[in-house]
Amino acid sequence: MIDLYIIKDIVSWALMVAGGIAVVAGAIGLVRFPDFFSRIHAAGVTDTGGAELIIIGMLLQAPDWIVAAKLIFIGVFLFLTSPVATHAVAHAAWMTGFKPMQGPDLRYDGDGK
Amino acid sequence: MNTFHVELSPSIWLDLSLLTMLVLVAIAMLRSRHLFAVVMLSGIYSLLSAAFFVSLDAVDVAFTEAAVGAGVSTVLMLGGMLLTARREKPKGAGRAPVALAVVFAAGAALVYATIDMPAFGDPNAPANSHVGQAYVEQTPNDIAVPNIVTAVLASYRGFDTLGEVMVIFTAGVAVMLLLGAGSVRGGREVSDVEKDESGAA
Amino acid sequence: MGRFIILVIALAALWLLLSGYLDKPLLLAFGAGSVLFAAYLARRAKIIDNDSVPGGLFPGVLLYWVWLGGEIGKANMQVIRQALAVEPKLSPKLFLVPNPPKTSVGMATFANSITLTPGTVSVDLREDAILVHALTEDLADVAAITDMGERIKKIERGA
Amino acid sequence: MDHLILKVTTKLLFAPIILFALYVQFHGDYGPGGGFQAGVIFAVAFFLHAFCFGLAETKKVLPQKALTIAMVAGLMFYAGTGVATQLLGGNFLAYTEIDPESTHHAGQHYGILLVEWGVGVTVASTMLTIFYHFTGREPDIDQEDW
Amino acid sequence: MFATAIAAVIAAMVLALVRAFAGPSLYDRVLAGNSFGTKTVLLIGLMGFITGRPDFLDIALLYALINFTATLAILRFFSYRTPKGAPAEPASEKESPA
Repeated sequence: MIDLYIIKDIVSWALMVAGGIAVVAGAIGLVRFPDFFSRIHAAGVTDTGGAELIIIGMLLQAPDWIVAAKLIFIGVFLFLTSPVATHAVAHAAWMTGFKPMQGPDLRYDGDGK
Repeated sequence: MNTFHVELSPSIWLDLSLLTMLVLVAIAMLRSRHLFAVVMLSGIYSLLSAAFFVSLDAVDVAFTEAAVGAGVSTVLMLGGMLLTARREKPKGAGRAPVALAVVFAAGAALVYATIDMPAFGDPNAPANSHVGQAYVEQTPNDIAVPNIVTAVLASYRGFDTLGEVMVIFTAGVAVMLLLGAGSVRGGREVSDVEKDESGAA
Repeated sequence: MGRFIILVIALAALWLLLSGYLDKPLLLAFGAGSVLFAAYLARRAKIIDNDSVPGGLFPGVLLYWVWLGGEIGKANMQVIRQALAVEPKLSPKLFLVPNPPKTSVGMATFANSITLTPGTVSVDLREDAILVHALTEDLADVAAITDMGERIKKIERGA
Repeated sequence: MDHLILKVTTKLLFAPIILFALYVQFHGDYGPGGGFQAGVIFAVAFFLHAFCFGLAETKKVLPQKALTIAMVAGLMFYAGTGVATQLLGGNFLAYTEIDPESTHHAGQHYGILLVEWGVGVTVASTMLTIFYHFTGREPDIDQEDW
Repeated sequence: MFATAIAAVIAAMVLALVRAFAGPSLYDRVLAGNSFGTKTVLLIGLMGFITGRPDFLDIALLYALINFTATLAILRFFSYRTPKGAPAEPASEKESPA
């Protein structure tokens, strides 16, 4: 029985570390990437990969089913809303005339329409 | 009175990093002239301070700060901003040496005053040893509600809360009176935007 | 009316999972009242339709989510590699992807799936196509994204 | 295609958010939360509705007249609880009078629940009233514009 | 294990703040703010586990909701009356490619 707990802990550790790496990498991308539209992708890494991995890691450590249920709600809620918020930002920027950089040389030229 | 020392535990580092971020956000808010950015940063500020309240174990306060500070006040400030200009009037960065000196003196006095304050979490501090302790000890006997904050809010200090509700009600009534539900227009849609388009945009 | 009942059952399950107090009659009574009140407001807002109660999508959508999780993992690796690279090789691209799903909830799922997969973001939703922004040429894989749409269409048909 | 994604998501989340608000309202004695927070969350559900469908639609669901009545009713509910305890022979807001025979302070519990309900109703309706008045003065924002 | 994750989340929060301060356009700030909110949700969940009071998850759930609403509110009100075809902030397009 004790083995099961050790396995659970190891899996939790792995998920947390992977999630932590994803969160930090997304944030680094958010700072480093050259234009608004490419930063969206970096933020997406944090919102999906990072958040969900950490939440699953917490889920394995949940002391009872009620905590697990709430964690699942948070996970599903983020899963539903974060793409909507991201899309809303991108759409609003697009509608107000932001043009993304295009091509490997990162120039603002194509209109994409 | 036995002495009480605070160790530099990991949670202290957490608090310190949250507080540092709070100060940074506050400075950024001061320096920005774009009102939308200020509102957004104040939302971030609320989220951060609520996270700080969670780390201080003040769950109910954090709950309120998250709901009211980050949610409703952001929305209401934005709604209010539609009725006015979007940018703060640019003011030259003035130099006021007297004011600066006063601010520094007051700040130094406050910092000096903190030296006498009881340590963080000290059980002998006045806040923890009189009223607070009485509430914690008596709630199970008097009210038998698991959440002591609710017991204090709604029962021990029911009058205060009635006053608070009255304040909120008054705010609502004031907005209704100022913005027209009770006016001669009878709350009909007001469209005075076209006229001051140039002034507002 | 059928949708209303499904919504009430789903909300009741949500209440029980949130509350966790199954042995206090007072709270259960409040729960019953709350569920009915929330469902009544939803009906008053006239939003009980296939979008808010997409019963038809179940259970296919659960399998789809598992598959999507794998895709998200793969795409995450690529974006993280770009973010941590010493010299990121970005080649952003805007392109149109056909939009196979027919119902509005299917289209929304499709657009959200594109956004959820890091490296691609749905920028503009049009009648029959979605404008997508991709981080690199590799990620701008129209065939793979269309395949994702076809999967959602298949789930819709099962409805 | 005016914000289809937002509309679908809001439709999906609307009823659960209201339920969450009521959960916070009624579990104030057991965990964090209470009337103030619940009222605000309730209002947030309608803010979302207004963002996605326009303020005119939201006003159809929850008209200003109903909110005005609710504002007063909530406050009266709170004060009325106090008056009721007076009529039962106690002091203003002395909840023990609601159920004096109870050995486990049921009167206090009921009193707190009643008062919190008054708080929740007042806060929710006031927040929505302020929101309606702030945003209702502008012509509605076109769905294509954001 | 929770402490490790908290450290990572705090580091990411600082980076998101950098982007929120730097801008250059309001959309960058909104994006950073939204991302910051997601990290706060994670932070509060993790803190609940560390202090052994998982009822904090209610707060985390509320945060996720508030963060979503606030983001939509800023977008909805900001785009309003911004002339189409013109960048929201003149300086934003002059940013030099990295």
